[in-house]
Amino acid sequence: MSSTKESSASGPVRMSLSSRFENIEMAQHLCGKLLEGHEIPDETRHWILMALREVLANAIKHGNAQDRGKRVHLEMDVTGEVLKIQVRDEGAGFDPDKVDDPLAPENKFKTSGRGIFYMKTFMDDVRFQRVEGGGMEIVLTKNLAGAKDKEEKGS
Amino acid sequence: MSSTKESSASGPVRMSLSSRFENIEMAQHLCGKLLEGHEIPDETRHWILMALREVLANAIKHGNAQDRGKRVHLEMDVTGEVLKIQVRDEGAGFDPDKVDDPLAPENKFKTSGRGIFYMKTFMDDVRFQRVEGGGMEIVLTKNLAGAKDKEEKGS
Amino acid sequence: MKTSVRDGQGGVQILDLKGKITIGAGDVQLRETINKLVEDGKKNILINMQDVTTIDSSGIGELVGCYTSVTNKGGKLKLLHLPPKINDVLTVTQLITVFDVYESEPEAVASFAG
Amino acid sequence: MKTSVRDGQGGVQILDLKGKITIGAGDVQLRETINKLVEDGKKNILINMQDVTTIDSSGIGELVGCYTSVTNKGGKLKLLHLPPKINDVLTVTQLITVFDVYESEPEAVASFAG
Ligand SMILES: Nc1ncnc2c1ncn2[C@@H]1O[C@H](COP(=O)(O)OP(=O)(O)O)[C@@H](O)[C@H]1O
Ligand SMILES: Nc1ncnc2c1ncn2[C@@H]1O[C@H](COP(=O)(O)OP(=O)(O)O)[C@@H](O)[C@H]1O
Repeated sequence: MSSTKESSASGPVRMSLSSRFENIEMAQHLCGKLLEGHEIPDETRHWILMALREVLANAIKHGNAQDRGKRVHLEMDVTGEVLKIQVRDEGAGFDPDKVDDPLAPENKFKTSGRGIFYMKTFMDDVRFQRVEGGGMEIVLTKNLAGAKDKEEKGS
Repeated sequence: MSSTKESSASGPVRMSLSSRFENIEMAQHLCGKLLEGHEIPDETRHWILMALREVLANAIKHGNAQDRGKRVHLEMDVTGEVLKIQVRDEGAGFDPDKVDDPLAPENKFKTSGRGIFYMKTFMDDVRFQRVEGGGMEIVLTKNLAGAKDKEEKGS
Repeated sequence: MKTSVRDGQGGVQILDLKGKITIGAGDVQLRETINKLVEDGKKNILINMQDVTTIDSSGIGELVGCYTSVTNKGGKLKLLHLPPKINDVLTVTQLITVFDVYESEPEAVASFAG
Repeated sequence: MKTSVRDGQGGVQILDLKGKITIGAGDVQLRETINKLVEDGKKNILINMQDVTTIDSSGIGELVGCYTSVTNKGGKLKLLHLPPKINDVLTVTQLITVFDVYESEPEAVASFAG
């Protein structure tokens, strides 16, 4: 277990983007910058950025239906070594319990349906919530200290 | 004069930051990312990022008085080769006409008072406006095509 | 993403991919390239993944879709030089066993003859 | 920012600066370093700017403040190896003529004796 417990110097960073897939990279960039102060393995950083890509892609595609007038709202923060990524779209929302399991044999060869699964695999926790006035808010968390430990034990 | 007139693919990017000087770099980073698609000279990019640093430093220092609970709101966009940077703080606002001229002999050796001058030097236009409910909004613009032309002519 | 197709021995089509296979940037392009090969009657396709820098769930979905359309036409789609992280991404969704993956191009090309 | 002080010929103190002189990161540190030298009775100070990567209006303000406090004590503060962009920033605010700027360290150090 890690004994370091620094709190992020930056405070929560908020960003909002027009609903275009090209903007995902800008948000990933900012997240990378936010993580810079934290000594985490490259691998961990990579998977966090992939989870971020997936949640933003869903907000743009399914949430905002690629309507460029609608925006995706992102908040990122690290407190006590825990990274929290919060994404809100301006769509109709959805019921996460109704999402198919991509590992089920009948879904294995589908061309979609793996995004949420990847988020859950790469982050510690993924929570879904409908927000007032429509739209979905998804909160992903990851213990960066834990990630460090795991990697150290693994290798 | 440049004939290219592409509009940015990204749409306006909005960001808000806690009032800490360390966060200036994150915003600069994002601005650099936004400018990436535009073929502008490194010099121009450098001066734009310096102007951004100055306007954010003022919002954090003079506007929000380094109160970490107050936030700095930033919007950046490129439309038709014109970069627009909009910064809003949650402070008391100020009267830009009352700001001293740093080139005046009596101010030359002052240890402060050059930020706005630098912004005006490096950007095409800087506008100040008090916002409802207090705080100041500063809009900086820069014609990226013009910057390209100038540099070409200059060298 | 950049794609280019080379002719390998025995009519095997080698598709070199370069860059990102992500939503809105490469995912559809991959499918179109494969569809064109299939329409042209090519049955044996080897995708060289060596220079793929990033993939996301959309890219993975397209890979699976390509696999299905080639297989449905009686052809074979195999993968070459899978970067470790893409290997991981295929593994966690239990897709790694679906694909024949090779580390050597001659070996991969030869395998289609078998 | 990192600072380190070297002894030059004739008691000239050479201050090597490295990194950023920006608000909240290096501006105050610069002033404190100079103040300490002045308190220690050092009169001739040469600031080597070669490795300064970024400066902003706060950093410029501190440079001016350092100039004033050294001069007020009857000392001299000069600059060495000014990067082009910092030169520009000093020029537009008409401060470049305030500072003696050198491109050669021996020359700069020797100039204090004059
Ligand atoms: N932000 C969102 N708004 C509305 N529906 C969503 C959102 N995110 C996910 N969904 C729904 O959940 C399903 C599963 O998402 P995901 O696992 O990412 O796979 P995919 O995006 O490939 O369909 C989507 O097909 C969509 O119906
Ligand atoms: N966002 C702001 N809110 C309130 N006052 C401001 C703001 N920005 C600038 N000012 C005022 O304008 C003055 C001049 O600013 P500037 O030219 O940047 O120099 P400096 O920041 O070094 O004082 C400041 O001293 C401050 O009084």
